[in-house]
Amino acid sequence: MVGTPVLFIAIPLLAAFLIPLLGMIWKELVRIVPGLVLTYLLILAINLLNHVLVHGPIVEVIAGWVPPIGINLVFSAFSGFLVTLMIFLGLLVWIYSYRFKRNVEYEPALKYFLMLMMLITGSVGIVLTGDIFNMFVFIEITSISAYGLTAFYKGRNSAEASFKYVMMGSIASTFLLLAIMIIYSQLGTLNMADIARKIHLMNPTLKIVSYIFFVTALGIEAEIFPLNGWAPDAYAEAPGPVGAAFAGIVVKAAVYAIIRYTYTIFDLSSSFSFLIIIGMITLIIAETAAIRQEKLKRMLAYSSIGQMGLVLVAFGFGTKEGVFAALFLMLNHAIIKSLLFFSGSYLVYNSTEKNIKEVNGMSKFLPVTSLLFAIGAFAIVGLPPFAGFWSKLSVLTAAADSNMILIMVLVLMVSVVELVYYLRVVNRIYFFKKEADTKPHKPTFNALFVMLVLGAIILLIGFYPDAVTGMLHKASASLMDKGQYIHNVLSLK
Amino acid sequence: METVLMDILGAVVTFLVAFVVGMTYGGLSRKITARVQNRKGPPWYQNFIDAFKLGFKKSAIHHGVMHHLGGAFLMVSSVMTLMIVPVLSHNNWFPNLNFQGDLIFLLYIMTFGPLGMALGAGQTGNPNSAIGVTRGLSQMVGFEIPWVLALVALMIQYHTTSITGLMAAQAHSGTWLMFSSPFAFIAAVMAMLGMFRYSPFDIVGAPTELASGPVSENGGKYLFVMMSSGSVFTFAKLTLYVDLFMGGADNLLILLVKTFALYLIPMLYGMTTPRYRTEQAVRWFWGWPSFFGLLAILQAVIF
Amino acid sequence: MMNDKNSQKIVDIIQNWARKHSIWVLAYGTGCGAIEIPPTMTSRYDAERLGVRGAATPRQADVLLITGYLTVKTMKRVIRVYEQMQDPKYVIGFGSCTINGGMYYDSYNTIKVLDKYLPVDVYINGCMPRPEAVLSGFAQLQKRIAEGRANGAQQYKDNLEWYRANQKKIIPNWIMPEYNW
Amino acid sequence: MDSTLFHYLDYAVYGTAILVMLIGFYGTMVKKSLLKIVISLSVIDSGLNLLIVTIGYYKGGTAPIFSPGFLKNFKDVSKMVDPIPQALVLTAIVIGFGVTAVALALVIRLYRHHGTLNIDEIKNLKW
Amino acid sequence: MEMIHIIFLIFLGGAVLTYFAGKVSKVLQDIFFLLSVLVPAYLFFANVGIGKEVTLTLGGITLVWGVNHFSWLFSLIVLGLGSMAAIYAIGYMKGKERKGYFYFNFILSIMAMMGILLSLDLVSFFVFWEIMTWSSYLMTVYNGHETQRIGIKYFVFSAIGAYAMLMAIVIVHHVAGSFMIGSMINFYPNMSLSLQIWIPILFLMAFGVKAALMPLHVWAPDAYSNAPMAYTSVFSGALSKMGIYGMVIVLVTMINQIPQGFWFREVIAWLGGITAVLGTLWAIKQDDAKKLLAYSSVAQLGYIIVGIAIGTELGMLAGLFLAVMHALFKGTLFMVTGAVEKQTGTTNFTEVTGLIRKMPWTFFAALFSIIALAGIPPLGGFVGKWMLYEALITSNHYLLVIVIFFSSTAAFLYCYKFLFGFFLGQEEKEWAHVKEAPVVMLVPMIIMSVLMFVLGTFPGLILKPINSGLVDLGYIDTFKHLWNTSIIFNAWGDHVVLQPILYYIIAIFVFFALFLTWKGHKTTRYVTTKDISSSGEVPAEDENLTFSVGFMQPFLRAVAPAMRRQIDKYYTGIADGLESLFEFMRRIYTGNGQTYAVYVIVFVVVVLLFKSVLF
Repeated sequence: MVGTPVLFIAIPLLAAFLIPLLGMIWKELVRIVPGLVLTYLLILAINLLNHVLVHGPIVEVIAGWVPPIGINLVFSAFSGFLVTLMIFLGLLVWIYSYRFKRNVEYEPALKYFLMLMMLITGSVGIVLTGDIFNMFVFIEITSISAYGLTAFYKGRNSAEASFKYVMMGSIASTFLLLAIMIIYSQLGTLNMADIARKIHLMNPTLKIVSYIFFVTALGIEAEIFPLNGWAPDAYAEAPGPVGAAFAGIVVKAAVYAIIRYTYTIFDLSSSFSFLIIIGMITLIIAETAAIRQEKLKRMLAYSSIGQMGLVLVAFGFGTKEGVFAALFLMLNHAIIKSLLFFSGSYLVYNSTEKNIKEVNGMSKFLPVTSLLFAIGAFAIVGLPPFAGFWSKLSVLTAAADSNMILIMVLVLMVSVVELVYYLRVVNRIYFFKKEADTKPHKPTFNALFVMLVLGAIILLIGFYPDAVTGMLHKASASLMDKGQYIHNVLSLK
Repeated sequence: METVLMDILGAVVTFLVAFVVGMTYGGLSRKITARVQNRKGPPWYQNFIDAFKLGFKKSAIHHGVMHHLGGAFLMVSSVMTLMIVPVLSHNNWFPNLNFQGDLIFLLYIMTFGPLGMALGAGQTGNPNSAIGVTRGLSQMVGFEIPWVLALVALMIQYHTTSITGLMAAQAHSGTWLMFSSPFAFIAAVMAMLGMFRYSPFDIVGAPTELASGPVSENGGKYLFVMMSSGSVFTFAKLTLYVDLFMGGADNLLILLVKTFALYLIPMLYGMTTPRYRTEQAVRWFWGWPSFFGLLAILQAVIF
Repeated sequence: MMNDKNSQKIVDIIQNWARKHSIWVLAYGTGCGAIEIPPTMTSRYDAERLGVRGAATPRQADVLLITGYLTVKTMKRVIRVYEQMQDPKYVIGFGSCTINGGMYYDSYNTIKVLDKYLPVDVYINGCMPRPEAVLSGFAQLQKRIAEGRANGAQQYKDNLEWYRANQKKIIPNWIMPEYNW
Repeated sequence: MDSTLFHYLDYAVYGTAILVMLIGFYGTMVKKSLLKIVISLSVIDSGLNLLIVTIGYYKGGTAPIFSPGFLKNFKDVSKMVDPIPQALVLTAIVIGFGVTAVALALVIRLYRHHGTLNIDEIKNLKW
Repeated sequence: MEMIHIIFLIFLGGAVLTYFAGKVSKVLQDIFFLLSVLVPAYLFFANVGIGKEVTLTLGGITLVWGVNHFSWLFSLIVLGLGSMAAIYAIGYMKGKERKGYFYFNFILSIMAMMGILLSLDLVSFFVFWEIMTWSSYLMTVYNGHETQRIGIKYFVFSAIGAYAMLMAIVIVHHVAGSFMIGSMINFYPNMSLSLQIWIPILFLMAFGVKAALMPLHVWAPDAYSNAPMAYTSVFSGALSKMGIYGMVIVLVTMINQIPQGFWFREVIAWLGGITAVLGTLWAIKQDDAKKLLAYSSVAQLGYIIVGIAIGTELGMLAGLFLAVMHALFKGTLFMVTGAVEKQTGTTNFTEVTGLIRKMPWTFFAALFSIIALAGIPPLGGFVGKWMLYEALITSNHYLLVIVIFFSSTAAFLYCYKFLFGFFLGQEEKEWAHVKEAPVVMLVPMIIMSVLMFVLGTFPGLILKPINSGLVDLGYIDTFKHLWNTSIIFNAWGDHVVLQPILYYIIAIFVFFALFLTWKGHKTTRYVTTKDISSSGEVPAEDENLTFSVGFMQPFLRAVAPAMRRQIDKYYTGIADGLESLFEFMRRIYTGNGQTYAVYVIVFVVVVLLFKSVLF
């Protein structure tokens, strides 16, 4: 045993609450400690993931209560992969936002990193936990810190965005609790594995109702179409790195939850096609909304929503290839969209409106940032030889293997739309004349480092997808194997 | 060596014959036109005099190397056409290049000259020349359509694209193609009206409007070469028509009769019709002539 | 064997015969005389039987026909046209106006004696000369060509300075480009 | 106590909880004032908590509290209501409190920024 | 490490190195650039044997690269033209901004094209296809602001095509279980009928876009005319041939196998014919050399498509020969345009005139390419045209032959317009200072002109590799019955013997040229273009007498009805409509938090109501 999954929750949570105290000792500690914590967690996660990939999942029991009564954490290849990804992105977000804008001052930095750590705690918790109510708690932790981060800037309309988020989030938690209660009242257990074992005993109607409630609740976090009203606003108004964190961490956790419910807990065969339908609608609406955006971060937000829709579609195939494709998409999306948010927020650094036209001609002033944004744009559209291509190829292969021609056509048509709006931005960066009143801001060293790392990863995956595909295959296998999951959890003594 | 010399000799003799005949036809055309207009007209050899006079001009100007060589380009196409077209059938005197090119080659080599000439005209810098060239080229696009339709009809009828092949086919079947595929003949003759640039298709070099168009900067020896080229080309084209539609000719006399008969058509048609504008001319060619060409193809496909 | 001189003579005779029978006319319709050209060329008088034929541009023409009075303004163009013609070339003065000014003898802006400005080979008198007179003028020119006496162009070349001086005297703003001759 | 009446009362509790929730939803969707919306959210929470507790309850149950001598009477164990929903509700109440606090803080900021509490006028972010 | 891998590494490394070398020294950059194009070209032709295959496994997919005779032929076009254009680009790009960008994309394009040709599996084919697309897209928008709409149009069309291909690829992978092109071809006869029809259509969409097949051609004129000319010669000359390459493979290996193939081939051939006509007509209308050549490229690609679509041996030979010739002459013509642009700063016919005496070598190259383009003997274009006509006639496409003939006759109009517009006409004072292009730009043009001449007389030199390629594709050996080194035959046995014809042409031309020069050479003098017979008027030195506005007006009036409708307009309409729709769609996000809450409730209610349908 190289470490225990509980550390992923305990340490950042502890760090989050210790940060104010440490800040009293030395103000800089507020910024340093999260980084140290995340670095440690990343090493731990990679170690554990290596272990898990070889030896099978680790199931951790908390407080000595054995499942199904106690709460347990599951670090399987699937959840471990996501945890590693989230912590990696969290680390990058930390490096990037080390002294980002208002973070230079002590007070905001304290709040920022506190909430960031809680965000990561919550998201990691969602992925790791094996208990549905525990998941509810983690979702609320994530949400509340996300509300805070959204409202981080005082000057903008961030309060408005945050308030919308709060409204939606409250409704989400209501439905989540309702769903949990329906299951509990029917089966008398809250443990995922246990529920999964007993789910066939449930009243079919109530099963469907509770599934719908789950999807609604989690769909609000996962930005599914009619439920994602908060998303563009929050992405646009939150600080740039937080946008990356939303796209890379929060949404991933929510999608994980949906997938966990769909694949492991519930045994509704038609839930897959339901996923495809809502995913497809999300994809189409979001991408078409993105093309006419005037604000850069809003555009990225819609694109993010669209990508999540595509992920759901890929999960909806219900095949191993589909899961593999979806995981690959999630990985690529996390990396590429983070890069886009990171570089994008420097392209419109000094602007309040964040209008797309303010990136005009930035390539002269910010050559590296612009190049990385362009690489990110090309990658997310799925142009080879960048990372996005392989995930798109795997999605389409999975679709073809499931005989879903119409889905392929729609996905590809939407890709064209996506291509257009990304190209427009890239063209603006490179070929338009600078607007008179924009003031370019050179990225700081740490931000540049983060972007370069992400760019390098994009190229690495693009040229050598084998770097990740092995892991992804194992992760998808671990998700598909429901019986093994139940066995792993419930055989604990 | 001897064959090469014979080839050269044959080519030169053919050229001379074509030159003389073409010039004479030109003179006759002027004479006949004059008679139609109730004039006495110049003597039949007037074209020779004009040509020689131009050749005897003492000085000449040119506007550059393309202008200088324009006549040579024109000559290449005229003489090459003459070389490809079998002048006399069943006759080994002037074989020239008869068996080495076919109708499609001929179509293209025929455009070589006008284009080279157009380049020369272009270099003069005279706007009239350029305008004339554009008109000429446009008109060419016009009449090529019925002409090619007719030719394709012939080709598919006899499954050959070579002129000698078509002549052999006529000799074999015993009828002239103008009777066995009349529509093709009509289309081709209508195209010929444009090819000869007599009225009503003479807007290319409208003398008062364009100051003779493409040739407006040419005088003296340049005009001489162009005139000769025109004469040779006239003969070559007439011979081609005779070969294609009238079964060729066994000796020079029959050739002269047949060619002159053909030559009368554009000449007499021109006397009775006023000039077309370019787009009218082009549309005219894409009207009835092309319709007849399509009929010809239909006939060739069906029968 | 003929010597060079004799052979040159024979060539000259042939050349002059060809020139004589092929007269391409650039009718410069300067004045009222232009109206007499069409009847000359058409059916009734049919100048073409003499080999006379219109030319469209000076490059192709042999004969410059100054039909009538010549204003100062037109003079410039006429000189230019004449100089653009190719050797051998001839000038026919057409009507009294080109001889002595005719009825414009006291006009302030017509030239009176064409010969001072351009080397006239043949004058056709009359106001206007009838087509018959024109034909006779052509016949006269033919005769001179055949005899080798129609050498106005040579004369012009030889006495260019004199002609230029006369021309410049009458044309106040001489903006003819240098490439003319 | 009449058992049928008690039976209906049982349903009545469910009904009340759901009714409270529906009132909350109604307020969220219809009321224009930010404060009323926040209150409505709280109302939904209350209704939901009530519902959850009700699910855990059954007729004649006792509080699920271990006390000394509790195990002596084994019958009491089965009489105890399910403790888990109550625990959950406690958590949910705490979370609801947190969310409401955040929401109210945002309302204050919105009011300062926009000078109004009408949600229809707070639409700077759209499309 | 196999040689093919090394070649790709050199390309890739060279591209990056060249880009960064520009930060050190411009000369170094030029040298790196030349080396990274020329060295792989040399290595390819010297060291890569035909029939060699190398494999590479990536992401669980086996990528196989190898050469066969057919792809070798296209490699010849790509690397040959690429090398020439690379040398030319050194001169063309001198003193221009964003050199590194240009060089980088240039090398990547060449690499991508080579990759397409060498790919034996569909994934690497697609990968290289996309790299080619975006690198050429980046070139299209090289000129900045104004070109972005054009670039996006190009990219959108390419993307639609490429995604169609991607769909076909994954479907093939699904049914055939492999990404190999070979297994796709082998499995094709076993596919269901609908797949048999749809797979080629999807592939042809991709290839049709690149080959500018109507109605997918609308991007081409703009894209060709807006890329830097040094690149456009590759863009039009070689890159479009990738579409042809793909088309040939699809046509031969798939469409010919099924009974419905006849209709496919007819439709494609007719589309090619219409493309040729429309391209020609629009080319005539253009006043800008780049646009003219761009439309002409579209038209020429139409001929090539006709040739390969009718699919007889002669048709194939004609199409591929024309493809090679098109690379040569259109490459040269774009280079000529680039040279003129570099020396004068504009490519508009209404502005530039009379450069013949200032840029004689450029004119020479232009003249040769135009003669080749027009298909006039004795240059190579004629051979291609001849074979195309013969193929059409012998395969009973009588009306198509008229269509093609019309467009190639009408092509004379724009051919003349091009030469006249730049080189002939009045020599204006404005352009008196213009100098001949630098040697480094001239050399490639002259080399290619000479090649056109050689191929016109000895087409066998290039027909031989074409023949080997066709044999690879399953055609029978055409040597001796369709062509000889200097003789071309048609299927009925008629033939053209090119060598004596060339001798005759040269002899006649030289004789009359000498005659014109020798006779009266003492009294023949040169006069400037101001000394023209303009009714006696004296044109002033700075007076513009050039006839260049509304140049082919009479002809355009005659064909006006055919040009009234523009496909481009329809596409623009569709795009605008879609954008309005999207504008409408995004209003779903009203900005009112309450509305979003309502959406949630509505979603829940709707899903609950329809749960029996959904679940």
